[in-house]
Amino acid sequence: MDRVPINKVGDFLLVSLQGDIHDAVALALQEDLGNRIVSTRARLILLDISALQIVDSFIGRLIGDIAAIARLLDAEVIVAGMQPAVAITLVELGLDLKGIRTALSVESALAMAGIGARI
Amino acid sequence: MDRVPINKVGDFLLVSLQGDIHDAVALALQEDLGNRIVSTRARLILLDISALQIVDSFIGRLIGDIAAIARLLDAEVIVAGMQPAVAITLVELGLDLKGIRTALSVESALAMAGIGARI
Amino acid sequence: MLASSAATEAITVHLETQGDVVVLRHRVREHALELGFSLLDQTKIVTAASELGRNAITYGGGGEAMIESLHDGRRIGIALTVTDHGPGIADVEQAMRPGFTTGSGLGYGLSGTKRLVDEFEIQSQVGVGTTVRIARWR
Amino acid sequence: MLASSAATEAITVHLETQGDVVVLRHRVREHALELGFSLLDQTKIVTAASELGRNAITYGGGGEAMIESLHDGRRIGIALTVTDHGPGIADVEQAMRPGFTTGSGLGYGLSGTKRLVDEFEIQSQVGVGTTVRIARWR
Ligand SMILES: Nc1ncnc2c1ncn2[C@@H]1O[C@H](COP(=O)(O)OP(=O)(O)O)[C@@H](O)[C@H]1O
Ligand SMILES: Nc1ncnc2c1ncn2[C@@H]1O[C@H](COP(=O)(O)OP(=O)(O)O)[C@@H](O)[C@H]1O
Repeated sequence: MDRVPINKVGDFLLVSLQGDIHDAVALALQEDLGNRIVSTRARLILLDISALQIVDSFIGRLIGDIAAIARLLDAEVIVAGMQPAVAITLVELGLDLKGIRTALSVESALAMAGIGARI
Repeated sequence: MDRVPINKVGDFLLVSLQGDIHDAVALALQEDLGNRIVSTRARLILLDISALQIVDSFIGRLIGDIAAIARLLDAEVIVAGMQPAVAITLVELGLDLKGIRTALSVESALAMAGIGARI
Repeated sequence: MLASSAATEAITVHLETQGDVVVLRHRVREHALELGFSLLDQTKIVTAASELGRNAITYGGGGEAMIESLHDGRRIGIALTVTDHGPGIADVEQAMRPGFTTGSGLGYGLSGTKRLVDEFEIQSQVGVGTTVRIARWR
Repeated sequence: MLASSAATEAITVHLETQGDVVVLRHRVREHALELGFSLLDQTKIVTAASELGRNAITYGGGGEAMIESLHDGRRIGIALTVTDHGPGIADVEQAMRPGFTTGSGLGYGLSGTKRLVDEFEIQSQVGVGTTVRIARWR
């Protein structure tokens, strides 16, 4: 089974969602991420979704669940790089990822988090 | 088909809703605005509705969708210039644009965003 | 029947395209203005007209609207009747519920319109069409 | 029946595993691209396909999808029909309600898909299966 890699960069975790994420991959990602948040004490997770051409309700739910898990472990998720067509479609679908921080790109997420200099 | 113009002023986008916005115009506006947010990296969109004599549930939904799309792209919408009669009617209709920032005018929106001086 | 009585001067607006809703809004506003309605009342009536006109086109496949002045001896009012020959509404009570939509709307059109006016009457028959009549007194 | 007419060139995708949803998404995107749909329209159509394909597998135990080009003289469109022979849906109206799910989803698949397309038709019979047909015009 494929696993989504989780990279520690500076003092945050970078997760890049790509291609096709099946149920099992999604579950494994949640588990891995939970463990990595605890083991690295990272407070910030950048979820780079710039490579996703669509976000359906399954992926929408995964993003929401990841954010909720992170919050329970005292970390925050910033979703970075959503394509405009994806944003429009997601809103029309009825999902708006309310309460989740977003950034145009990984770089602007870093600037937002005030940690650009620290990497 | 008409398109609603989106103007970059300083580092924000100014969109002025006027007259009669059909379905196709509304859809095109969402698309254009999504693209412009990404291409200009604007963080603030001023939606000037001072020219609207009414806001029905169709336009109410458009405003809500625009705000949600902007948020997914890390920008914020301030709805400026709503006429008092429109505000009262909107609430009676059952819509209250919850979670969307409003300002009495474009100028006060700029002051609110603390960017009056930068234009 | 609505409580409103004796109508004079009816204006009819055909509803086929979204542009016709614009015409309807203008006609209703003119009429309300002439009848001496306040700006707030005009805004409410025009908003209600916009909701009903749009529904007739979106769901009813087009129809027509009739704008009337009302005088019942004591009061002056405006009435709007929007009719279509579309599919009708199977469950009117459900359609009236705030937030209920079968389309991509917000589902506040009918319930909201009812709140904006003094009188609201809806008649709908599946396969025959829908008529909504609203009135507001000055 | 949907309003859409005269279809040509149908492509069929079998749906059994989650990987088949990936194939479906690719086929639908290719087709939409060929038909000249904008990036935004492609995104909406592929998202809708993903929702229906996933439902057919998750709830319907697998099935198949047919992608068609539509031409009605004036307009070009794309249609997708997703069929399964699963348990069917007892209360379709309930299943269509935003937020309703019997699984672990968000319950926005069907209602959201409907909002993403121009035409949406669902037929389901308990013990027989479910067919959803959607179309979007350019
Ligand atoms: N003229 C009509 N003909 C058929 N159905 C209608 C008509 N007007 C309203 N409806 C039905 O009632 C529902 C609720 O209407 P409404 O409250 O105006 O909300 P919305 O327009 O946002 O869907 C519509 O989604 C539609 O199913
Ligand atoms: N093909 C299908 N066969 C049987 N039931 C289905 C099918 N598609 C959807 N459903 C039912 O409808 C419900 C709502 O579906 P949907 O709106 O896609 O949300 P979700 O997939 O998040 O549950 C599902 O939970 C399921 O009970």
